[in-house]
Amino acid sequence: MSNLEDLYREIILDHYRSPRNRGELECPPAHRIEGFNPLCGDEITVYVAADGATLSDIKISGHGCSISQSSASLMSAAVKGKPIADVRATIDTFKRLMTVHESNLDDEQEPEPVDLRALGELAALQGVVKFPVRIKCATLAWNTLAQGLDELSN
Amino acid sequence: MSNLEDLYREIILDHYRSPRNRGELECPPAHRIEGFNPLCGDEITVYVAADGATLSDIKISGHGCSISQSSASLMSAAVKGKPIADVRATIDTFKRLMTVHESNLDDEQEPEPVDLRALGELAALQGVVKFPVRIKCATLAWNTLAQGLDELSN
Amino acid sequence: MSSYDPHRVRADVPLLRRVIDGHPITYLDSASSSLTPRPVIEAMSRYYELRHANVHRGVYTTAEEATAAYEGARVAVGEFIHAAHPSEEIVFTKNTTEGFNLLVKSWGRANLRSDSVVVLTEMEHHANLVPWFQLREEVGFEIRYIPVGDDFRLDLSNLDALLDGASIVSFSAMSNVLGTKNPVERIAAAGHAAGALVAVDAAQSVAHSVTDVQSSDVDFMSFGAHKMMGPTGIGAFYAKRALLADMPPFLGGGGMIADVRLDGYTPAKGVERFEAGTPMIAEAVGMHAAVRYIENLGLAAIAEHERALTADALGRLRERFAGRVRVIGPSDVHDRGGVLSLDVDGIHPHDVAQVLDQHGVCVRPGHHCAKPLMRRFSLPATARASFGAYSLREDTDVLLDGLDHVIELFG
Amino acid sequence: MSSYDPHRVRADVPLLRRVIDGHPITYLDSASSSLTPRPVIEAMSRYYELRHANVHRGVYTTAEEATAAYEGARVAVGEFIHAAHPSEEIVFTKNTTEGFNLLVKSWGRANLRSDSVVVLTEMEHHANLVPWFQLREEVGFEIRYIPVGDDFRLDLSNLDALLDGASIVSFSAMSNVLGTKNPVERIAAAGHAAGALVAVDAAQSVAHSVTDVQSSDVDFMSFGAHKMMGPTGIGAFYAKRALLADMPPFLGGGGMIADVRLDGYTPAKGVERFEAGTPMIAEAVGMHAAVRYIENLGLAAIAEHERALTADALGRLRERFAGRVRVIGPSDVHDRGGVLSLDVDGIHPHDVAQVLDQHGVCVRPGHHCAKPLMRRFSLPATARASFGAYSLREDTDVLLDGLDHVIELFG
Ligand SMILES: Cc1ncc(COP(=O)(O)O)c(C=O)c1O
Ligand SMILES: Cc1ncc(COP(=O)(O)O)c(C=O)c1O
Repeated sequence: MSNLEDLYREIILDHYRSPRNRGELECPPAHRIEGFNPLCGDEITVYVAADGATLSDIKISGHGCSISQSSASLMSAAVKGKPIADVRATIDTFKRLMTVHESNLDDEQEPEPVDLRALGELAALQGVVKFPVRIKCATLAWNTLAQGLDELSN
Repeated sequence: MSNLEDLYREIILDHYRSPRNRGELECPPAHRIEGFNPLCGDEITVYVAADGATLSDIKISGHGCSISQSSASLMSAAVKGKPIADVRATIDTFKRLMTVHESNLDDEQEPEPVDLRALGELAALQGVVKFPVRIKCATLAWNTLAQGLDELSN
Repeated sequence: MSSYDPHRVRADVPLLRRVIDGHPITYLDSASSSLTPRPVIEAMSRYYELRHANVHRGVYTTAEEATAAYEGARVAVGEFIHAAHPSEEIVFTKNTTEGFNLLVKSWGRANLRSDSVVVLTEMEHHANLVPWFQLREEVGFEIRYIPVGDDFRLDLSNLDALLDGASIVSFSAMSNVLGTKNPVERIAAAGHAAGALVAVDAAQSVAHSVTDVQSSDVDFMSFGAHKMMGPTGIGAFYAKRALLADMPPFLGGGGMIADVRLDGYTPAKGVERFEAGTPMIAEAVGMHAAVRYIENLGLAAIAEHERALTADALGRLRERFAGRVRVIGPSDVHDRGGVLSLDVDGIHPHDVAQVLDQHGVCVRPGHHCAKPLMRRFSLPATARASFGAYSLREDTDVLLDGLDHVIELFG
Repeated sequence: MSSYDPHRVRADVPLLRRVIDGHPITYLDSASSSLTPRPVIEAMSRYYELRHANVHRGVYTTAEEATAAYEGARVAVGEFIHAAHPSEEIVFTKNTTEGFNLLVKSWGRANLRSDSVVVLTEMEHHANLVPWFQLREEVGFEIRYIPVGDDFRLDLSNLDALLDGASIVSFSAMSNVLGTKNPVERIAAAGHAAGALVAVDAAQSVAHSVTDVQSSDVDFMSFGAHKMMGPTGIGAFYAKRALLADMPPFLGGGGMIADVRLDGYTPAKGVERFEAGTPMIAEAVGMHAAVRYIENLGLAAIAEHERALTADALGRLRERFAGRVRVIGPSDVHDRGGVLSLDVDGIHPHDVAQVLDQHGVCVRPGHHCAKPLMRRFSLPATARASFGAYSLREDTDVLLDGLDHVIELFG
């Protein structure tokens, strides 16, 4: 059994209590994507605006637990103003961080070790992998953003 | 566990080896009713002819195990030429004989004791109740005949 | 005074000896699935050890025994809900949900037209919603909902108008979110008066109070074993004999046929028409053992015990967390079961449950498969604590201390 | 030489210690249902004793453990048949039969039209016939049958013509009546060449030889745990990931949804779309244990053991009962499993089985849910003896002595 402290790090509680980039963007020009976690009822709406190859703005609304909310807030801070290619790379890295545990269930190849330094504040979420049911909370915003990027590029 | 001798009495083996009233009747005037036992694949066809209130003739064809065949043969001998009301009574008595065991499974009221003497040779089939799966073999012909009498009276 | 002793039940439930993170387990999730007493576990083990065989088609000794055990379970389950013809009115399903699929896709598909009306309630579990939606996509009938009032009870003031022209009214005897017990007899009578058939979701009620399909005049009922101290993988669907006789087959395969030819098939006549393939034999044995176990405890005694626990918990939650913890459900124990959906002061139920886990407390966060009801009360989710026959006042103590910690951490 | 020792398996199977009417049990009905070894029984008991909880929606420890156990079982079952994506291609069903209903009523209803063609065989179990008949009543497509030759094998001489225009070919890997093993790879390749999808009924084969859905390129497969030393009440349906993704829901209810509103619902995306309601959790744990048990024995070793038993029994039946006992199935062990359907000299199989029961011998009389095949050979029924991993040459000794008694009594 892991400790609550692994899950509820101070940074996480901080982003939960004071979420960054909360709100909406006008669509169009921005793009609006909804994400659901059917298991716990979490709902998130991600608004993204692109300026050429840059993710120029992002806003988040919706509701959910401290993990899904803080992960969305941390994500918004990490990707805003970044080149879309880098955002995709960050999404990949983050999702690899979150699949370490799930891979025990499956026979897919071991993921490469994740470079935690590259993740900055996001690394605070690594404790989530010790709580398998919460992984879906942490990845909700990320999957929603990934879907948004796919739609943007279509 | 009951003995095979309870099931395969000499009379039963005799009716199995030399079935009475085997064959078909022309329809119409006779009536033809088919019975199935889906569990074991037994199939029986009963031909009945009525003359007023009398079951004037009966023939049996089909195939099945020694119990279903001998029961059909014993039945045909017991009912041929009898008033239809008496035939119905015999059917009832026989089916009561066969439900003694099944009633243990259900909460329906205890059946009245069956008068074995009234059944004559048919009483040889009473050992069947000790072999619950075989009850359906023994009653196949009787259920088919009962259905035939219902159709006759419609 | 009842001599009911939950400690005797606890002694029978091995899982209650688990220690979670240094804390003895405090199991408050019986509405989701109940814990299994040793006699149920052992009945299934003994079945596999002594008499396992496929049913219905064997003449050898263990096949006869397995068949008798399976059919005996059917009768016991039928008697448990006071069916008039226990051996002919119970179909074994894999869970409550399959029972509703059977109802909708057999009875519903045969009887509903585009101008038909089906009446449900706003507090239904998805099991009694989605199958109707699936058939509506095909057939196109109207669904009306009996509304839920702000007192967390069905608002029956318009019942007759809602039932006007309805073919069926299908509703839960007890809500798995609110704990509300609905007036089955009253709704059944109104339904029949309007010419509708009456289906009841008894998943939450069947292990907590007496069920009598005859006295309450219910036409169809579905419930599952795993919420009644029985095994997973089995439930029961009840239909009045005359209604069952007219229902077309549901799933197809072996065991449900009278004949099969290359050009078609003839379905079997009785309950077996609805049991395609090898049934849940060991599970039926386990469900039978669970029925016996509950009957030995006594449903009235269980109901009384849980009512006392619920009254105590409602009172203490109010005293200790006034304003900070809201119970989403009736505030008194009148027509109410031991299900307490908690809304903790803006703290997400997921987080509530996570912190409680560290205290060994098992509660369930989420929408509890009743999303329309959650929307009705503008809640994404609740943290639900629920009692069973083995629950104690002390379980509430641990829950309340855990809630203090939750509020301290996130408040 | 294999070091396979059936006596070690027997030591694990409690039921083999039963004494019937003074005789130790001679279990020859594994094709109907296999006996359950202690590790499987104990895995389920331990699950109920230590970690039972509802899956998927809980954050507390035992709910996480139960979920991990359930999803772990899915992966193990997927790996067992060499699925490319074990966690995404296995749907748990209640039995083999439900798997075919899922295939027909989800994939079939979405893809078949009145001018479609479905190819089956004359040796199919009702599980792979009746669901197609049910959908045909609604949709009206053509069903063609690959015929069975007098050598009790599929007659593939016209295969390409039969497959012409077909949407799917669905057939059993091994007949539960004849013991015939069909050439899965060959039929799959011909099916795909004709543009048809390929579904395999692996109920009889999966516990007796290696199954590899990738190397044999099968699109859909169904099988059940109770014929592979696992529990009743659970089976597995396999579909290639890309095909599963496009299949509409089957049963509706909790757990299979992404969202539910009063006016409709959105189904979930993955395997859970096909698992409505609380799943068979303990049963999945048991099926996992059975997979491990069989893998430890080694499928190649089991196959070799059963082949030797079958060759011996075929030879001795021929020698001792020449003309009086006919085996309805291939006369040699090439592409053939350990299922021996006996036709005893005009004596009804029901009577054969009844007399054998007095010797403690368990064989199954009947049409074995393959009525069209029985008609093909003008037989109402057979008495079927079948081998499992725990069977011995001595079992055949007792069977043969019993047959002597049968012939003596009725001959
Ligand atoms: C070839 C075959 N298919 C399907 C089935 C059906 O399996 P179940 O009864 O477990 O659904 C069986 C066994 O009865 C079988 O032998
Ligand atoms: C009221 C109600 N109906 C139906 C169900 C569905 O039961 P199951 O998941 O066993 O099918 C549940 C429990 O989840 C319930 O609480």
